[in-house]
Order: sequence, then C-alpha cells, then structure tokens
Amino acid sequence: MSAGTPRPALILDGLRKEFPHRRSLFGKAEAPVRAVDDVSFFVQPGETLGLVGESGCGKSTLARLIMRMMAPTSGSVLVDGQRVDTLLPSEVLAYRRKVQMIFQDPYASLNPRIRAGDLIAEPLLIHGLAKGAARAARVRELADQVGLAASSLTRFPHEFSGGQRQRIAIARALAVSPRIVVADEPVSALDVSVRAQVLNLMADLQAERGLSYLFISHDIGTVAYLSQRVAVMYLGAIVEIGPARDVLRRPRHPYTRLLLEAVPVAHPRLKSRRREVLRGEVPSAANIRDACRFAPRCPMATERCHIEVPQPRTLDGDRLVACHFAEDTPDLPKGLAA
Amino acid sequence: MPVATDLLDIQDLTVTFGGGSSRVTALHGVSFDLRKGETLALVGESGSGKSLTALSIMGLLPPEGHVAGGRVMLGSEDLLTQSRRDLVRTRGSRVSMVFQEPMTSLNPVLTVGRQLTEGLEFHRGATRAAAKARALDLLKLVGLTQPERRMRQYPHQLSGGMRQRVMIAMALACEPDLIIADEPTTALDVSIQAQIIDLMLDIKERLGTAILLITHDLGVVAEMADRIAVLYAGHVIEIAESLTLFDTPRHPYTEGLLAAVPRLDVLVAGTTARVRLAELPGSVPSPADRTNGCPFTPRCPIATARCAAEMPPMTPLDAAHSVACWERAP
Amino acid sequence: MTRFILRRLFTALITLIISSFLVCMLIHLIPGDPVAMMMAQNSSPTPEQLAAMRHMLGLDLPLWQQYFHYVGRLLTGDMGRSIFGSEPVGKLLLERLPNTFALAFAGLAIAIGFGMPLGFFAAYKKGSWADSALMAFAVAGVSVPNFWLGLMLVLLFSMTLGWLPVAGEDWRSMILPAVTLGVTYMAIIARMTRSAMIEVFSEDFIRTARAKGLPESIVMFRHALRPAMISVVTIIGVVFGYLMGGAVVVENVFSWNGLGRLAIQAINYRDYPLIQGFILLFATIIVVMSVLLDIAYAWLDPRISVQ
Amino acid sequence: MSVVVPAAQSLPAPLTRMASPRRLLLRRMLRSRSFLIGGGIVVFVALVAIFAPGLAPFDPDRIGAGKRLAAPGAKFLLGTDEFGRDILSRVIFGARYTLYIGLVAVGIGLLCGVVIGATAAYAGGWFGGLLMRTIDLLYTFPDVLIALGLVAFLGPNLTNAMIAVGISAIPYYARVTYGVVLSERQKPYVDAAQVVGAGHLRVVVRHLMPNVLPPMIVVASLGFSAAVLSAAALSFLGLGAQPPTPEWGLMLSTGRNYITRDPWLVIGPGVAIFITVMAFNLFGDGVRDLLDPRQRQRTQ
Repeated sequence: MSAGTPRPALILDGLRKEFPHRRSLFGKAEAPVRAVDDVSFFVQPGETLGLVGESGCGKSTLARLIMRMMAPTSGSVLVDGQRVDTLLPSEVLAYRRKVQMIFQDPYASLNPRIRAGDLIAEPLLIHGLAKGAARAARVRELADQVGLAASSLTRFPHEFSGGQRQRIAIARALAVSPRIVVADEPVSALDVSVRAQVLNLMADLQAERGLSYLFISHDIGTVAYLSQRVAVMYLGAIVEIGPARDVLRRPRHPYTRLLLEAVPVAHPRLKSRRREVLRGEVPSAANIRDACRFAPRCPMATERCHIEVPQPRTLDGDRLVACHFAEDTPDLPKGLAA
Repeated sequence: MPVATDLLDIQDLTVTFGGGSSRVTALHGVSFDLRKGETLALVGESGSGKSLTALSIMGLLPPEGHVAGGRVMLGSEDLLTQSRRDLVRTRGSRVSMVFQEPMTSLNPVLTVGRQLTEGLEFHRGATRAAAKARALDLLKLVGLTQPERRMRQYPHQLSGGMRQRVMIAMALACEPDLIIADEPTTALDVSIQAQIIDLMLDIKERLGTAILLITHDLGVVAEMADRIAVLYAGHVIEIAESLTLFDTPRHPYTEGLLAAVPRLDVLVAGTTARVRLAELPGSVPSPADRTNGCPFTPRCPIATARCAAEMPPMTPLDAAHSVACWERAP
Repeated sequence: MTRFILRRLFTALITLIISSFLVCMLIHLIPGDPVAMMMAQNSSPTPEQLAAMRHMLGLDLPLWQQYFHYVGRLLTGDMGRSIFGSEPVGKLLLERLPNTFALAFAGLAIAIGFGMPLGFFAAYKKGSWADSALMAFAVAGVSVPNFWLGLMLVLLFSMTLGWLPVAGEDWRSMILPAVTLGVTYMAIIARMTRSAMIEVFSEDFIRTARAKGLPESIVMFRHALRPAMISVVTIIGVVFGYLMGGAVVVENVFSWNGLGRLAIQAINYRDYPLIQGFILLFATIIVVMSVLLDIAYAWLDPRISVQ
Repeated sequence: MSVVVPAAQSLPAPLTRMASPRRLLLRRMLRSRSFLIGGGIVVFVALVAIFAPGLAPFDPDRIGAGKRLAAPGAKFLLGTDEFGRDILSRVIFGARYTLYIGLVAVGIGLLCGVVIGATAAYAGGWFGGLLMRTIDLLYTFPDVLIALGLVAFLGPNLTNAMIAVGISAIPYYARVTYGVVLSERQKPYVDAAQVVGAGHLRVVVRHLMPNVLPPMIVVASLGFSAAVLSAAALSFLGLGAQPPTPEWGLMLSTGRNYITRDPWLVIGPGVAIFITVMAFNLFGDGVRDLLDPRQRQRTQ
C-alpha cells in the first residue's frame, strides 16, 4: 500500500474463453463460440465493479474463469499481480482464501443435506483456520455478522427462507476472510422485499472489511445501487466501462443507452412511451464476425461498424467505450437521465 | 359497487389447497374490479396468491386447489358457478391468458399456425382458410416478420421474444374483452421485455382490451398499469390508481416494497455517495403460516396488538384508494 | 433428418462391431482349452484334430488377429458350423428365426396393444379405483416370472379348461406363449404410458391449451397424446430387446421351436459356434429394431425432424 | 439464462412445509402403501431365510421324508416332490438361496456399475462420454441374453449364474448412477464447494455421496427383483443352480415334468418367487415416492 493509486485487487487481462462447437461426424465444422472475448478490466481494493449484461453475454462464464472453475483460452486473471491460471495445485487453496464467490440461486448452491452451521464451518475446516471450540465460536461469529441466529445453525438449508439462505452463503464465503468476492446475481432469485436486506448486508460487510466486489447482474438498478464503477457486457465483450453515475447518466455506447432506455423505471411518472426500443434479439455468440458485435442491432451503425472491430477508447477521462461513434451517441431522454 | 362499465368484478374470492389437516388457505377473500379497457396490475411476491387469482378466474386451478367461496363476475355471469361447457366457451374467447414461460407454454409438437387457428376454429367456427387468414393478421399485429413462414414453424425454431409474441397473438385470436397476463415479461431479457411491454401497451390502445397484469416487478407495473392492487399472503391490502400508489402508498408493506427497490433515476440523480435502501425485515410468509390477524404484522414497523389479532378490512380512503390497515385507515 | 438417420446408422454400425468383438472374445471365457472343451464330445480327439479345429476357428492367431479372422468369416456369410450335426450355423439359425419373430411380434403386439390403452385409461382416471387396480395389476405384471406364468396358463387353459393346445405350430398354440411373453411388457408399457401422460398433463402447454378454451377431448388427443407417445416410443426399443430375451425363456416353457430353444440346446451340448451365432443374430435384430424405433421417434418429434 | 424468476412464482408451496423433516418422512412412510407392504414382505422373507432351519418342518434334502408326490396335507402342507422331499421345507430354504443370489448379483452389478457410472459422470470429457456410449450400447441388449451368453461359456452352475446375472445388470446400474451423479454434479452446490476449496475427494464424499445414495437405494431394490427373476430363469433353463439345491427356479424346472399329475410342485416355488420379486418392486417404488413427493403427486 504505497502512496498514489493502490494496486488493483483484481486484474483481467485480455481474457478469452472459446467453447469449441461440437463437431459431429456428418456436420460441418463450425467456428467456436466466443463466450468471453478479450475482456480486460480491474477492480480496486474496497471497490465494487458492477458487471451488467443480458443472458448469454458471458458474464457467468467470466465469473467461472475468475474462480478457476474453467481455464481461459488465452489471457489471464491476476490477483496481487499473480497469474491465477498458472497457479500450482498447492497454491490454489491460498488463492481461494483471497477470492470467494456468492452464487445466484441460494436454493441450489447450498448442499441440501448439510446443516447451516456445517456449511459455514466447512471452509474453516478445509483451510485449517480454526479447530474445535474456536471453530464453533467463529461460525457463530460469522452467523452473527450476516444476521443469522446462532440457534438456527443446526437446521438444514431448506428450513430457511431464500434471504436467509443467501446469508448462509455469504457467511460461508466470508469464513476465509477473502479480499475479493465475486457475486453472480446474488439477489435475483430472492423476493423483491428481501433483496434490499441482502444488498445492504453486502454494502455493510464491504465497509467493515474493505472487500472488493465484482457484482454481476442483469438488473441495472441493483448494479447501480452497489457499484462505484460499471462495466457493460454484450456478446462476450465489454462495450463500456466507467464510473457508475457517469455511465448511467450519460451512456456513450449505443448499447448501454438502449439498455437503459429499455429498463422499466419503477415510477409511472417516468414511463416513456416514445422511447427508442432496442430492436431484435441477442444473436448467437457463434456468429461473431470481425466487426462491431452490436452493429446488427445498432441504430447508429454505419458501414465501418460492419467491417472493423471498434477498439476500446478512453472518453471523458475515465471511461472506456468500444464504439467508433461513441461521441455521437445521443443522450438519454430527459425523464430518464433525471 | 359494480358500476355499469365494470368488466370483471371479483368478490371475496377464497381458495384453499389440500384437505384435512394439511389444508391451507391461499386466497383470503380477494376482491377487486376491472373496468373495460383498463389495465389493473396485481402486484405481489411469492406466495401472495396473484397467480392463483388468475388461475381461479380461468377455472384452471390445479387439482389440489378448491374455490371455497366468492364470486367472479364477468359481465353478469359468475364464472365460478358456470357449467363446465360454458366455462370452456368463455375461456380463450372472452377471457384469455398469456403465461410467464414462452419456452414451455407452447406445444412443442404443433406448428405455430395450428396453435393459433385451433381456438378460432373452435370458438368462432371459422373454416381452416378463414382461421389461417386471421392468424396471419394476428402475427402481423404482434410484429412478427415473415408471418407465412412463422405459421409453418414449430416453437423451438423461434426465439424467446418471438414465442411470447405468438402467445400474445393466441390470446388475441378471439378478440377477448380481457387478457390475463401472468408475469408476461419475467422470463425475458431486458431488451425483449421492453419490446413486449410496448406491444401490450400498443394492443391495449388499438383494441381496447382490458389487461389484468400479474407481476412482482414494480418497473413493469409502473410502465403498464392504470390501477394497482397489492397482494400480500393471499390478501388484497391496497388498491389505488397507479400514480397515487407510487406517490402516496398507505399500507406499510406497499411503502416498504417501493422503498426497497433500487431506483435507477434516484440513484443517478442522487448527489450523496450512496443511498441506503430501506429494508423490509423478515421474509415473505408461507401460506401454511396461519394467523387471524394481518399477515404483515411480524414485519410491520407500526403494528399494534390489534394487528396480530384481527385482519383489518379494506377501507376506502377516497373514491379510488382503499387500504387494509388498522393504523392507516381505522 | 437425413443427418440424424445417418448418424444413427453410424452408431448402429459401431454397436455391431463392438458386439461382434465381444462375441468373438466370449470363447476365451471357457475355462481351460476352448478347443478341447468343444471337442470333448468326440471321445479322444487327436492333436491333429485339435490343431485343425483351432486353425478353423482362428484361435491359433494372436488375439488381435482373431477378431479380424472372425469378422472376415462373418462377412462371407460363414458363421461356422455347428459342432453337433455339423450343419452351418447360419442355416440352423435362419430356420428357427421365423418362429421366434412370430412369437416376439405377437408378444409385442399384445404388450403395446393392451399396455398403451390401459396406461392412457389409468392416467385419465388418475386416482380412481380403476387406476389403483390397474397399477396394482401392473406391479404384479412386472413381478411375475414369465416361466412360471406360462406354466400356470398351461395348467389353467390347456389342462383344466382344455381351451388351448399346450404345444404345436398353428396360431392357436401361439396364444399362450404370446400372452406369457407379453404380460410383463404390457405392464411396463402401461406404467410408462400412464406416467408419460400424467407428466404431459402437468406441462405448461396443456394449461395453455385449456386456457384457450379447447374442450378436454381436443386437449387430450391433439395436445397431450403425441408428446406422451414420444416418450413411450423411446422405451419401446428397449422393451423389444428385453422381449426378445424373454422369448428365449418362454420358448423353452412351451417347447416353441424358435431360436431360444435352439440356444438352450446348444448350451447344453456346448455347441459354442452355434451359441456365438445366436448371440450375434440377436444383437443384430435388436440393433436394427432400435434404429427403426429411433427413426419413428424422430419423425414424431419435430424438435428433431424439423431444423 | 441469467434471468431468474423469483422462486415459486406460480403456486404456494403448502405441501413442502417442513416443520420437522424427519417426522414428515416418518409420516409419509406410514402412509405409503407400497413402502409398507413391500418392506414388510421383504423383512418377512429375510426372517424366513435366516430362521429357515427352525421354521422348516423337514430337512429340505431328505429324500423320502414322505411318499413321492404326495398331495398337500396336514403333514406336508405343500405336498412332496418326486423324491418325497417336503416342498414347504424346500421353499423355506429356497428363500436363503434367493436372497443370497440377489445380494451377490446386486453386489457385483452395483459395485461395478456405480464405479463405472460415477467415474464417467465425474470425469466427464471424452473419456466419460466414451464410457457411457459403451454402456448405453450394452444396455440395449437384454440382461437375460447377456447372462445367457456368459453362463454358456463360463459353464452352467449357481456361482456362474450369479456372476452372469450381476454382470448383465452392470449397464443398468452404470446408467442410473451416471444420471444421478451427473445431475447432482451439475448442481451449483458442487461448484460452491469447489470454490471454498474442497478437493475432489471431499466433494465426492461429503457433498455428492449423501445426495446420490438415497436414489441408489431405489435402484438397488428394483435391481434386486430383476436379479432374482433372471437367476431363477437361468436355473429354470438348467443353467443355474443344479440339483438337489432347493432353488425356486430349479424346483419349477423339475416340477414342470409332473405338472399334469401334481401341479402343486410348481405352485409353491412359483408363488414364492412372485411374492418376493413383487415385494422388492413395491419397496423400491415406495422409497422412490418417499424421496420425490412431487413425483408421487404426479403419478398417484
């Protein structure tokens, strides 16, 4: 922690993941699916980076790559300046103590046949962090921090409500005192009235522990609430990244803008009947040509967009946008930009 | 009081599940009305009974469910006491339904055309050719390109958004007075969701069809609804015009729910670093949790002893706004 | 669709190659010297005779070449000679094949012809006493040993009532064996059909059809029947295979002059080439049948046939 | 899909209310007719097998305990066979053979099948794929045929019949195990365990096993009935147990020669096989219903 800008907690450098198309004996060989295509960004210590995208944009694959659940085709993930994909088996456990994950569906991500207390204790056991009575005490402490009653620890996951289950999952992730937490849609499976509890809890824990979050969601509202910076992903690539409020106020990539217009805002006074609608649907990631991947749906697309891949460019100081015509992207309609 | 323009008037609808000791009341005397050409949103979380209300209107409750009381008046007929034959005639022709999952709600082994025309042939006695012509019009109406080709395709050949358009076309086939849309956009991506919302708004404007919108998503409600009924644990707890409900919610649950949703516009406009979301404590009760009082009591910031003992009735605050709360409408 | 069929034919070919390999290797399961075992009937074979036999079977070759030797013979239509009676194995098998086919298809017809309607009926009357009775009957059907059922049927219909002959070659003598063979699979198909129908009835698209206001008969026959059929057809392939296996047993109960009876005779006489031929023939029939059923399946399901 | 519908949007879940899961399970057990009847008979057959020497009125192998082919009566409840042996005693001792055959065959099949299926599912990739393709292929061949082929070459006796029946069922066990393990393995809780640092051994033993075992009880029970049937069929064909073993299939095989005169020779052992097999089928169905109440609702 020297003076000046701190070293990022997490760096993604040109990360790429291709899934080979299954080649059958009588089928033609098809191009591999580029699920994650040359993704680079960083997350500062204590910062939340929100990652937004629609289904199939590759955001969950990205999480799996960071968590070493699959190997990248090329590029790398760096934590503390150390490449994650080349870690020796003996170093993986140490890595797991630095980076943890919260999963989308607390109904499926907790083993139904293991008691809540044992689930929270498991990381302590695996990493040899506490033994015997100390472990039990630590489990109670963690439970307390996430707002679970110590008396409930002997129960099985299905005896908890969705929100409580996600608290168990958070306690489990925090057991090893990680510095980085990847949260993949942590509230989208929860009831609306319970989401705020979990989001606030995550914010509080971040403030207490100086955690870095990579917060992945399809819901821009949720992302905006928790994030200092936002990255927008489309078909495997980051199209725009920058400070949350700036990106949401004045999106520079046409996809970001149209996505923001598409989000229904929870107040009838702001309903915008005459908005510009994002046309068509997300095409398959197998058909990406060397061009702007958003061009087929983009209202601003010109010939250039169909033949040349837009490289990310710095705009407004701290914004990166992958669009040839980022400067020309119109502002959001009045009501929305607020 | 049912007014002349009332299309649907639901009174005291009560639905139970199971029998014997495991009998559970899922809807506790739900009442609301819906006027011609109006969009009413039924808003609620899991277990609130919003989908059950829809299925009860359609007579499509699962076998374990029983309507234990109440009336569902469509015009002058009570759908609950209709004969089986009349019910079948009402469904799909006067009231139709759009479901949540366009992936599984279309028959995988029948062509789109067949699924579109069969209702017309049955309800309107249309010939194959006439039904086909009408189906083509419907596909154009819901904004599908190449309608002739779509007619011959099977659902698996269409994308999610296209399937939901087909579902809407099917619902419109017999020009119903009312469409019940059960989470019509929940399974869709944001951009497709916006397209479907626009389509439904457009249809409502052009055809004057009333919509009963069922959803948990306040954003979708804000975009589409004229009036809103909030359900909690099988009770309607507040009804108001859309703007009124969002601006001056009266029930503590409605208040809490609205405050708990991160609002993009507020977040972007905000000047402070981070607005803390208001929290509703606790979790949604299960229908098996029985109480004689208000089911929101354990989570309610203003609950009193009376709330735990007795369920407050729906009380009008003004002509268009009613709430069920001892503290707010004594 | 063409691609699907081609792919299916390709896997069928692989299946046949693997099964012929396994059949060829079976000979090495024989404890001791297989050739000596085979010639044990011949009171004291000379070393020359043994060597000639070994050469004929290709057993003097290295292990990996034995298979090619075997397939080479198969491709010229030579399945070897029966050790007993020294007739060509192929001829012996083909003589009996029609009888076994007649029995198996009669059994399959009974199994499908009764099993599917009963399954539909039980699903339609789900929860009624008729459903419970049918399902109890189905459990009994899958539990009853067919060789015992055959004996009981003979006892009842031939000996006590005298309605049907015990053995013979005409169609009346086929009734008892076919019923014996069919009952188990009828029960299996009835159970599968019932659960397939109930499964389909819980699908969202059935709710959609009802919400359209279609009468229950259209919902049932247009919307539910075909998807349910698809899942039943998938198991008929497996059922047919097991039914062929059951035929071996039933033929021996009723002295039905088919392949199964021949096989047991061959086993008792240690007529190994004949046993090998029998297994290979059965494998081929089952593979061909399953290809046909898969094509029927694909034809029923537009998710496969329409791209 | 990353868009997740908030859980249970459609219907309330009054039936999944779980105040005390154990009590609930017990209550469901007591309510499941298949489970009670099937389990009851299984226990009964097991007791008969264990206490056979005490229960049987005669030595099952004693030739000339009574007259040859005596009709059922007060002394010989099920009559005597062609050697004057007491059929009831032979049926009682037959239970031992049946359970023994079933256990050995299921043991062989289950052990190999589980190892193959679990390996294929857990390893995945081309290796797992190839393994399962092979198993799928063998599965299309009826178990009786495989068993028959094996016995034919190994030589007909009880041991070989048990081994053959066990081997012939491997594809079945492997397929089911593969399906169960694969579906469990793909559940997010396995990812979650790996993320907190659990190694392969821990994932398999601590996380997968407890979820895979219950469905395997169903499989073993249904497999047991199939094994009993196949082994009895082999003995009936003269390829399994050899005289004078009091094995039910073999008793039927010899008894059928006297069916015209003395049908009780084939009634006792036949009913015994039938009841035993049915008991295991009912028990397996019952356990499946208990494990999957949703399935039960649907199929009831």
